[in-house]
Amino acid sequence: MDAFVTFCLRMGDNALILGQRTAEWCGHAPVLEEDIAFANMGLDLIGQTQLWYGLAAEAEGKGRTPDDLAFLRPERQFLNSLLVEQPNTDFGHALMRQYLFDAWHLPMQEELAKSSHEGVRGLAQKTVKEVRYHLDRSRDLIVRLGDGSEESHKRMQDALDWLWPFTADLLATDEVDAQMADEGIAPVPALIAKAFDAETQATLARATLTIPETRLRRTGGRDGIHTEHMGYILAEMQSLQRTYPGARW
Amino acid sequence: MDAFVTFCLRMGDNALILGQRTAEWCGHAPVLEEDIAFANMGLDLIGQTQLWYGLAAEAEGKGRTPDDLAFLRPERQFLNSLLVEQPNTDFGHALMRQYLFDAWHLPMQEELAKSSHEGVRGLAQKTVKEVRYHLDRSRDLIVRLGDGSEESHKRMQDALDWLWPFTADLLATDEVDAQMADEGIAPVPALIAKAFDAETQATLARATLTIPETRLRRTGGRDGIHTEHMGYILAEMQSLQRTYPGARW
Amino acid sequence: SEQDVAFQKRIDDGIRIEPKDWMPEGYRKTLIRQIGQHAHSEIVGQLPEGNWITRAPTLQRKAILLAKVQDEAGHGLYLYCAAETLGISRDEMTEQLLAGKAKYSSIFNYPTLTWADIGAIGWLVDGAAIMNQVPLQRCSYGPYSRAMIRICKEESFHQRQGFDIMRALVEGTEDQKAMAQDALNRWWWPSLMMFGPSDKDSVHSEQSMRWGIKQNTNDELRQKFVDQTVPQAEWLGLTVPDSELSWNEEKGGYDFGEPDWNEFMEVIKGNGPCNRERLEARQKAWDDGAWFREGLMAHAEKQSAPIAAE
Amino acid sequence: SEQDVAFQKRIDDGIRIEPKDWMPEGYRKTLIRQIGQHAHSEIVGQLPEGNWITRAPTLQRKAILLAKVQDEAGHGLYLYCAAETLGISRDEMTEQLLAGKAKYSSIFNYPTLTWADIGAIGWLVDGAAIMNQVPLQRCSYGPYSRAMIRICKEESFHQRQGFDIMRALVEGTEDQKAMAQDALNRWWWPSLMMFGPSDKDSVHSEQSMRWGIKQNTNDELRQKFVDQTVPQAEWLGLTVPDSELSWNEEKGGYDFGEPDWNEFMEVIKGNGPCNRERLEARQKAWDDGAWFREGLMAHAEKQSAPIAAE
Repeated sequence: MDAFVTFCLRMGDNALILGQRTAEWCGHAPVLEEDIAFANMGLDLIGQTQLWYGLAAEAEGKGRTPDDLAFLRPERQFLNSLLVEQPNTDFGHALMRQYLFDAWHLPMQEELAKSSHEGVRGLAQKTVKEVRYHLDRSRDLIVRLGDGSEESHKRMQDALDWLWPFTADLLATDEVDAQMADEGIAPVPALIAKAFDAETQATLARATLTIPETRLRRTGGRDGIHTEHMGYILAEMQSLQRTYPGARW
Repeated sequence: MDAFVTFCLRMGDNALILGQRTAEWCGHAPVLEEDIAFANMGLDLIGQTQLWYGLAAEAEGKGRTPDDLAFLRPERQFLNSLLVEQPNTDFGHALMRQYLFDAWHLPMQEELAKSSHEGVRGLAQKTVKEVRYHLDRSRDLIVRLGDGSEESHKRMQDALDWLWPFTADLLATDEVDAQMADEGIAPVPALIAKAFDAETQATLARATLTIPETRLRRTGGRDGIHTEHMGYILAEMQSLQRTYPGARW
Repeated sequence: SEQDVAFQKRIDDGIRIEPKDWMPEGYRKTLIRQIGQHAHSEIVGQLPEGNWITRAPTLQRKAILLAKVQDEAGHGLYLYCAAETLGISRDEMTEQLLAGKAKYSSIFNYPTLTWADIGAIGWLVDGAAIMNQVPLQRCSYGPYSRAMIRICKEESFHQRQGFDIMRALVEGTEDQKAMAQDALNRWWWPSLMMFGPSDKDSVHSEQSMRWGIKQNTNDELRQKFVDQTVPQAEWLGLTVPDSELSWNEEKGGYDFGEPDWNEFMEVIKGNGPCNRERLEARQKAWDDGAWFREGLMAHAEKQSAPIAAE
Repeated sequence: SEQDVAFQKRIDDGIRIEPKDWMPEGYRKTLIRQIGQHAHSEIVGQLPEGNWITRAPTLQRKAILLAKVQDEAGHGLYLYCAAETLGISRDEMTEQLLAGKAKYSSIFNYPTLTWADIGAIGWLVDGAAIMNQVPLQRCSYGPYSRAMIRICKEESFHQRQGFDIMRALVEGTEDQKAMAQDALNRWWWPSLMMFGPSDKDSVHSEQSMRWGIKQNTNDELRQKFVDQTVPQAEWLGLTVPDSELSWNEEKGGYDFGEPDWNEFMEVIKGNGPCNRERLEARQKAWDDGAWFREGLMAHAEKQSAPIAAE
């Protein structure tokens, strides 16, 4: 597949699958303000999905629509990072997943706002503000809950221990990233990794949380090799489109 | 729809959906013996599904196969009782669901083994033994856990409280049942209700469990009006057939 | 009493009552009950619709539904704030809800079984809600009135979006059209019940109207809803599931059948199809979220602790 | 010692060792470790396949898969019983597994991502397992040997069923064929690793062979597996993902590439794709099931309590 299309799909798939996970909280969050915040983040993420898929579909030039990309691809063609598909084990996992994603997403969007590609640049300039807001919000909660009660600290640490190995998949790189960087479309991956490390080290320290020392690096999502959760996400998400092929909604 | 087809679908859908719920325990049960037992019950139930759908498909005469009936009908056409679609909240719910189903299923199968319809009679004669075994097993566990530790008692009572209102859907009757009884294909519903009451009253008393006093009667499944769990069961179960229409497996 | 007379005069003169004003205890209680019910309805109302967000059939529909559910949670927030001005906390109201002491709109005790239900809820349920809420913008209690003004603006969006889902379905395949009709069949009567029992059986109506908390009777609003909705159903090519429905030239409105009030009473009493599931979901959210709320409080306490105490 | 010599002679004479016979501590320990690992593998092995039971594409495939997973649990049971004859309880072994002290076949630390993975597991993983297990039917320890005889009979069914899933896929649509190839690509190398490290790096092999616990070296069995499987892949029209694969006329077998032993070591150490998930699932089953096990014990105690104590 064309490197640019792959790049756009990876970005869009991240937004969509995280959006799905986020939306699962509607009506089930610990306080009303979080119901609202999660719905709002989900909404932003679905909006970003539409934009990235729009760019992918246009570049691909096969007449597929953003909805086709969302609802008619099988699992092995989804290229999101493994992090975003991890389940809502508890609200702590959901917050930590969001925070780790945001810590990667913001520097990425900030750099993409200077992209050589007009569509990408426009997209990033349009969405960077909401991504910044997401990071501000999730950073704040990570600090308050990490440095909160004994139980909230424990839960946040458990979430970090579980999710940290998946950040490897956010930061993984391959020839697609190299080509995107060469063409000035996307930033040099090392730059984002550095920003991610700086953000997480500072914030997690403030949160009195410890980054786990582990050799475990969970990667593969960007090549379509997912965790066993992914099949269930897609079966649910795609069920209507699959059940009524060709219908318009 | 033809009454006989409706009757066969209701029976087959009960078996299939309970089989799905049962199979979810594979590898997750409290002891290895229960892993084996649940796989075994699931296997029996899927076998029964195939037989009932075979009768339904033949009577319908539209060239649909048992697999078509399982994998290509939408939710509103599934006619199982609401009881069998209830989730695996804990193993106590799973056991209680199975017991309440068995307590209805065995007298039903015993009577169907005398059906005027050759296919139904043959099916019931073939499967009544496994259904009897299921009831023996689940009755035994209900008694042992109901009259077990304080916690096991509480969990079994909670499960009974939650699931009892759904037994109304097992025992509900309509003109289809009347017609089946008139034709001697299926027993008079009151007969089964009596056997169900006798079985559950005796067993639950031995188990030191109390049948809840409630006006709540949860019905509708037999007319395709399900609980909100059903859509997720089907999205998962049907995902492959829906994703690859027409493929052979 | 003299106070009561002066209070009633303010109301009759159309002067808004504000939190710091004196008010009769019955007025306060009635408002707390009504605003609380309304707030709880927004909160519980997230559940049947939230059930379809992950399965919405297009990205656009998913985004619209997310936005709608977000709005509902937001309305809940405005309303809890309005109720708090009457001297009850959000936590107290939540406890009343979870204990089954406070009610919420019984419509949310019906399950959402197909995508068309999301359309039907927007079209019919939000339609009925607006019918109920528009007059409440003129409610005598200031904070409630102002909350309703904000809410009504958004609800009419929701109704249009629901209608648009139905439109897409009836313009679609046979399966989709059947799905739309099935949803109308299941949601029509519960929607009519949203206006409450018939005037002759309505307990709180009269006093509420005198206090300017209520502006129209249940039956008036129900009639208005039917008159508005039936032509929309016709436009969609759907059949309203009421054999007694007919145009009454004389009264300039529709005659229609009586909802099943037994069903209504059972649902109110907790015996509807989803009462247990809705309360269980809210209870679980509350229980599972305890560590989150406590963690934030613990952090706040640390922050405000004097340095010397460290 | 004299006992050791006599013991070794029995083994060399092909006489089975039975539970009550004297045996060297090392023999006992080695067997406990090996049978325990094998039992745990059957138990953990339920998880990747169980993942597809609810999604099996036909009723027949669902039934076959259920039966297979049931067989695996049953094998676990035979094997735990065989290990118990050596003086360790099932609960102890379970605790060792959950504490990460006992191992299980590292193949089950890979995820099942598509239906074709169920075919590939049956074909390749059960195929490799049989290759390992057939010689164990002649193991010197009687209970283990007898368990293996029962197990091998069922495993060969499983392998044929797995192959049949692959056959249906390659005879199907282009998507299905691609699914089959993708599964082969992902499962080939982990399957080769199932025979353990190369003989030169294998720690326990020599003594185990002398004790009649092991009959063939890892490399012998791996070669046999490749020689059997490559023609099957060809028959299916699938490409084995090994560029070094070629027929060696002289040795009458295939030459093939080296598996990534670093990956193998990482998976063994707990850093495979699903190690955490598998152990977590077993831990959860164990923890969530505590009340069940305790409830049954409480009931049994009541039943056996003397009347006088009531």
